Amino acid sequence: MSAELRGEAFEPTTELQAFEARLDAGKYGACVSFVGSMRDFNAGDDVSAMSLEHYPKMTLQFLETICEEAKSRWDILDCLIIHRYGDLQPSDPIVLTAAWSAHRHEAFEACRYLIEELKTRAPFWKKETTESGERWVHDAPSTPDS
Amino acid sequence: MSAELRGEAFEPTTELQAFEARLDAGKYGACVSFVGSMRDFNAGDDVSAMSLEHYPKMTLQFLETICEEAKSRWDILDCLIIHRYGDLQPSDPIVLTAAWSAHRHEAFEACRYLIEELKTRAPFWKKETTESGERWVHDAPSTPDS
Amino acid sequence: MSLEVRFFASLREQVGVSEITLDAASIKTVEDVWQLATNGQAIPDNTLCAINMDYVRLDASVKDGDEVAFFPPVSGGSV
Amino acid sequence: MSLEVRFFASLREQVGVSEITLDAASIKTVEDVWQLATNGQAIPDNTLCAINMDYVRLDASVKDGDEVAFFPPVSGGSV
Repeated sequence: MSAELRGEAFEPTTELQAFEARLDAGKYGACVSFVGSMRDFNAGDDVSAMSLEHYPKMTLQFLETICEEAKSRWDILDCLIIHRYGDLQPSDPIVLTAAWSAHRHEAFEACRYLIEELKTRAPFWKKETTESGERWVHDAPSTPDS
Repeated sequence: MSAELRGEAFEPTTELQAFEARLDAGKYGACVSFVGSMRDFNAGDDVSAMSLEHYPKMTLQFLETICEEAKSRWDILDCLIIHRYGDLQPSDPIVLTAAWSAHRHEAFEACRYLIEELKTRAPFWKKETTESGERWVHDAPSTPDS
Repeated sequence: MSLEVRFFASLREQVGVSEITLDAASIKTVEDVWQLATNGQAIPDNTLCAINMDYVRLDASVKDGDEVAFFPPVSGGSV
Repeated sequence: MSLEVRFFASLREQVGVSEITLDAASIKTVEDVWQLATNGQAIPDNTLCAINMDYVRLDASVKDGDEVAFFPPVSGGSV
């Protein structure tokens, strides 16, 4: 089980491989992973850059907590969260969540739980750069599931 | 959109990276992927090897059809299926399904649709080697979501 | 009427045939194909069948040149 | 009573303070902390607060040594 914050760009596939190498191959039959990456558009506007602010101690503790919750709620072997902070460019990976289990149902449910909890409760704040300047995303027009 | 059958071992993370390189980075914000790999146990027994039979033309056509169905049902940019056949060893990847979209909900739903349809309807038949010999999985004691 | 018939997996082993070409005027349905290709063996429960790569029922009609396949329940692809 | 107070994101910019250390005997609740740290500014709707990394409500009690944080709704992490 691992939750990490990264100040530099990361490559999700490399991270998945590295983490999987530590698992007991043959014991899991399913891995579900989610990668959220930066789009070059949001709420109808082009976005050229983004800065992601966080509250280091609280954010990391929160990510660790939801990993523990996922492990206690579903029969999974392991799970992983890696999350960026700082300055990002379009197409940069922002977040990776993944879960490994014997069967696919648990892996899907746990992976989805991690990203839903992270999205709705983790202390991160996005500031986007658009043609009309910078804006905090929580002040921007919201979209249902952006 | 791509559906492929492979007679040799494949590395899911490498395939994901190669496929993503063809997509329009910045246009998708979410990628959900599922990797099913061979366990060394099933239905209470140790499994030392597996052979996966298919019906080449029909199986490929079926995989292409469910990719098209996923694209018509959800607002996704693209999706991918790669599936092994032939002789496999424990921990070998069997199947990769993945979906890319602007938002996470569509990517999760489409990825899950691909693997559920594949699992329940695609013409594949598993023959396992256990300590007591070979057995077809459809003849073995079933588990609810194995 | 000429038909290509294929059997897969455990059904192939039970019937003892992988592929067979039938050439008979009397065949109307998929079930007729089974009878002729297996010399009248009973059809196991849950047998699936396809004509030209599409799932069909046992009472589906066949026509000249069709590829007819029989197989057991799928056990495919993943966990 | 000594408290570390932190503001994040748009709230940090509005209040004009990133971190401040308070040392006052009169503080009882998180809302008291806000009042003293911001010189009585109004609390924006939807402001979130935490004591020692746990989400709490504005009427939660504080004690000596606590770290109190204020921030806007999270907009985190993914699509």
